[in-house]
Amino acid sequence: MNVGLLIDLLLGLILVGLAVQVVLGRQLFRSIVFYVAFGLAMALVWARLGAVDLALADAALGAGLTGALMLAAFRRLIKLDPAQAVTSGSAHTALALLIAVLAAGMVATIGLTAMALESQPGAAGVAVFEALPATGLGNPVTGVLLAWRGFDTLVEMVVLLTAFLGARVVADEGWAPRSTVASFDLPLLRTLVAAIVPLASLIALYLLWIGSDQPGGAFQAGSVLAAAGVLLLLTGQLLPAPTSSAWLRLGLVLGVAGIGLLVLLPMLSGRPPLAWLGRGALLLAESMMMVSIGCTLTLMFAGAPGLKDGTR
Amino acid sequence: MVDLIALLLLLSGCFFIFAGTVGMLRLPDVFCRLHAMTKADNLGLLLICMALAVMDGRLRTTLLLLLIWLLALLASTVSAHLIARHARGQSQ
Amino acid sequence: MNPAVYVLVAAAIFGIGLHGLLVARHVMRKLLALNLMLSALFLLLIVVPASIDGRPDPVPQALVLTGIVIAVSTTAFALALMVRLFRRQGHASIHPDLDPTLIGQRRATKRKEGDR
Amino acid sequence: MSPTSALIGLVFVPLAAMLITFVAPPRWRRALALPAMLAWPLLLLMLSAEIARSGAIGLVFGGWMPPLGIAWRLDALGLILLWVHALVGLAALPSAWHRFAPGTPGSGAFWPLWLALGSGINLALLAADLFNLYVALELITLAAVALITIEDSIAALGSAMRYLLLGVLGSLMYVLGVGLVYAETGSLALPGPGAGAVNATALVLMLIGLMVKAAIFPLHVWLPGAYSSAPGAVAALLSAVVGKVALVAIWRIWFAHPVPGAETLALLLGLLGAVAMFYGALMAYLQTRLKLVIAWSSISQFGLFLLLLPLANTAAFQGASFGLLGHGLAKAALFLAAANIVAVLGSDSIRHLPGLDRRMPIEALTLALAGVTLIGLPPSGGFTTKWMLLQSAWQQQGVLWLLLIALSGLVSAAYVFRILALTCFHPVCRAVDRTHPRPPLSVSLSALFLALASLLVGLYPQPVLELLGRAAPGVIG
Repeated sequence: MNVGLLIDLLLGLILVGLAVQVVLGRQLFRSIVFYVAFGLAMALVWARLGAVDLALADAALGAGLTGALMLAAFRRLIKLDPAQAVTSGSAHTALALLIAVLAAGMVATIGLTAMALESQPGAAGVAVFEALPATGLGNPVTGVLLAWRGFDTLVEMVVLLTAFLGARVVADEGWAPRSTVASFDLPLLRTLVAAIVPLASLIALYLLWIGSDQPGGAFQAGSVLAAAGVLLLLTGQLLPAPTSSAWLRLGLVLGVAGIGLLVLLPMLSGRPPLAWLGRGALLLAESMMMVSIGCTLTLMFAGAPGLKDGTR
Repeated sequence: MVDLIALLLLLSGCFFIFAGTVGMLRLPDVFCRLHAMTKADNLGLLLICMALAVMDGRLRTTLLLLLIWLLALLASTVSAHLIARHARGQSQ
Repeated sequence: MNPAVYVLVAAAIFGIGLHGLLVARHVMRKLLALNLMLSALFLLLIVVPASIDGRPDPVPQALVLTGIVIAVSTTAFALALMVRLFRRQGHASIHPDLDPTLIGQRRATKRKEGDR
Repeated sequence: MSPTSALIGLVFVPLAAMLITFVAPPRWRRALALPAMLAWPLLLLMLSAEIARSGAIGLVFGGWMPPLGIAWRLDALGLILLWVHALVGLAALPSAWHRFAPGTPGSGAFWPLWLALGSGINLALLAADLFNLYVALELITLAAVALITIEDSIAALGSAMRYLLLGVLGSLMYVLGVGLVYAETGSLALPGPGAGAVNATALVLMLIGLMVKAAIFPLHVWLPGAYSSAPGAVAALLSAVVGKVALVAIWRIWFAHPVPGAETLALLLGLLGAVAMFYGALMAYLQTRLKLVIAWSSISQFGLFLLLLPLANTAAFQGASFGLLGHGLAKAALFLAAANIVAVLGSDSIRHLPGLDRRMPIEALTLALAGVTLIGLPPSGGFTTKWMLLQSAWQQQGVLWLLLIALSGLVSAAYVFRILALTCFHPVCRAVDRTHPRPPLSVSLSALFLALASLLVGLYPQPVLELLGRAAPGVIG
């Protein structure tokens, strides 16, 4: 038995085991924690599959920020009504189990059949590798995301903004959560923040910069920024504010605007929309997206329309 | 030779992490568990990072691995401290 | 790397997630289950297409990256909505008698009209 | 301005307005949203002229031909729904203007969300790419759910949550199908490579996902609650356009991916449509609230539109596409009128309807006119649809379909006349204990305008049908 297969099997077993824990765990809190662990294991799988961009994105977004958002929401439920928050009646029926097993079987069959059918690689993927040298980009995924399928990414940024707006609609105004961690007021925490936040910003910029040639890019960088924002919120250096400034709102729309310009600007010179503007323009649009993603996710975690300085 | 050193470092790293995990699962209360987790795991991580650095051999990789270890150290210190504080608050 | 293993793993996670979605009442559990199913989907999207000269196809990777961001956005909004729902109705599940259109639940409808 | 710029404008004008309204202080947002809403129909006029001349407009982003890049394509089918969108958007404007005045709850978020929804709908109708369609549908779902939650009732929040969860499940199935299509053909373009390239499983998965979004029986469970608890303007747009966008996507994907065994599948889907038609009508008849009657009627009408799949010829395509127009306008009129009725009577329970013809004559007239379209009586837009579908069934000797289409009018008549009998022909004028201020006249008249339009399109359908007839080969092959 070769080592590669063994690693694949081990990773697969870990993933399935964690998924079972997420679904079957008695306590909701445990399920959330296991979900975060699942996300991290997923990142390992992506790395194993050679999709390093996805490993970075899933570790930061899928596991880290989703987990933080879930824990924050859970905490809000607990604050509102500790008893009801964790009551989770479930209807374990044989039918549900049967449906789930059938669905799993179906997906397995579909997947294996599709894999057996498929022998020649995807036409679009081959075209990407052919077109890549002309752009001077080293990372084909960045090319697909920002050049060839850049319009999808534009809409994706709009989806993020829309989700933020939706979260504003349903948010409880005037209820700013206080961080318990912040109330400890430890010197240690301040050291942590002083070390991590500049480093995180540096890492974000680094990810953004290398994203054109190596795994990385606006989404990974933005989520690292958001993680720094979450840390600042947790330690009370940033506080949720009841109103937002126009500057902050500008920061939130910057990403959509950036990639929107990438689409529209070529039209000014009579070229088709989204025609190639060069690496510099791409990097500019990506840095605007990074700022937006960081701001939006931080605000979503804060559950507030704006932020204020908590150190004063 | 290099491979042998790396293997030794790797194995000892794995041993410490394993010991830490056993400690977390078997020890009676939060403080003992934290003790086992943080001490043993940080040492284990350091050994594994060293093994990787030896295997790769480049200075850049070594420095990056060192940075990773320091960050993990920082994170585990602060989170262990917070957990301990929280546990003390609960028990009082 | 053995893609067939990951197809089976994805199928198992899909089933587990679907089971969770079907049996859970708590909205957050439903969200967790949905996110598991999404992960399974993403895994399939990457594993099933053939690789190009040993390199993974970049197009599905970009699609999955888009999918991850959309999933995170949707989850974040759904969580905020769940907190609001919890605040308004006192529990975090979507009750069947919330559906005002089922026959045989006229009483619930009438009661709600009385509240207005 | 070139047609390409107009296409881009259709998506980018609302998008830019969304960003501007979002950054601007809340009290300016309503006024800033207005120019975008008004610019829309102008762009459409220009595009209509171009479509009438050349049949279809295409756009390839960056000049990268598919499968590498993304393409857009606007044909007569998309154009019809874009017009419904523009008209309903305009007609819903007075209602939204009044309801979401600066300072009212939810008004700050409403305008950017409304524009995001508009942008998403336009994009979904233009996209000729399976994944581009997916992101557009996600944008639509999220914006629609957020707009429903502006109505902060338990029913609205719960329905919105159910809509969101099912919507995510639906897109999951859809993307799984898209992934299979990519694995098999290496392309995401729509229409994709020719016959036999795609496995039936991929098609079925995509259809299931889209059927959730279009609320086609039996995947309709989210619809009645969501439509009936949304604010009036939002319900109008949801019922008139949002479901139909997914329906159009179903048609397009179905005819773009000919698979082995398609006849059996089409027959099954047609029968599903027939069941939906009767079940929806029955449920509509049984409801005790006006908005729920209208919502269930949508489920019934969507069953009729599904019959295009088995019928699959030019006449059926013309009829079904024309139906999008008539039905969309009528549904929006009904929801706007129902919102006014709720505003005045404090409830939309049908027990309060008697005497409505005297208390709110414009709304009563709107209900009656839109009802005529729903039943499909001549000369309404609904009649043209049924007539074309009947013709198509007749050409193909499909006795079963002939019978079903004829009966569908009858069952719609049952629930429409029940409402009308209560509204207009009930002897008692039920005294209503609570009297609320009337909404402004413009809100009532805009609903009436839509109802009239849904009726009038049936008077002179020839040019539209002709345009659709020319577009038919591009869609149904």
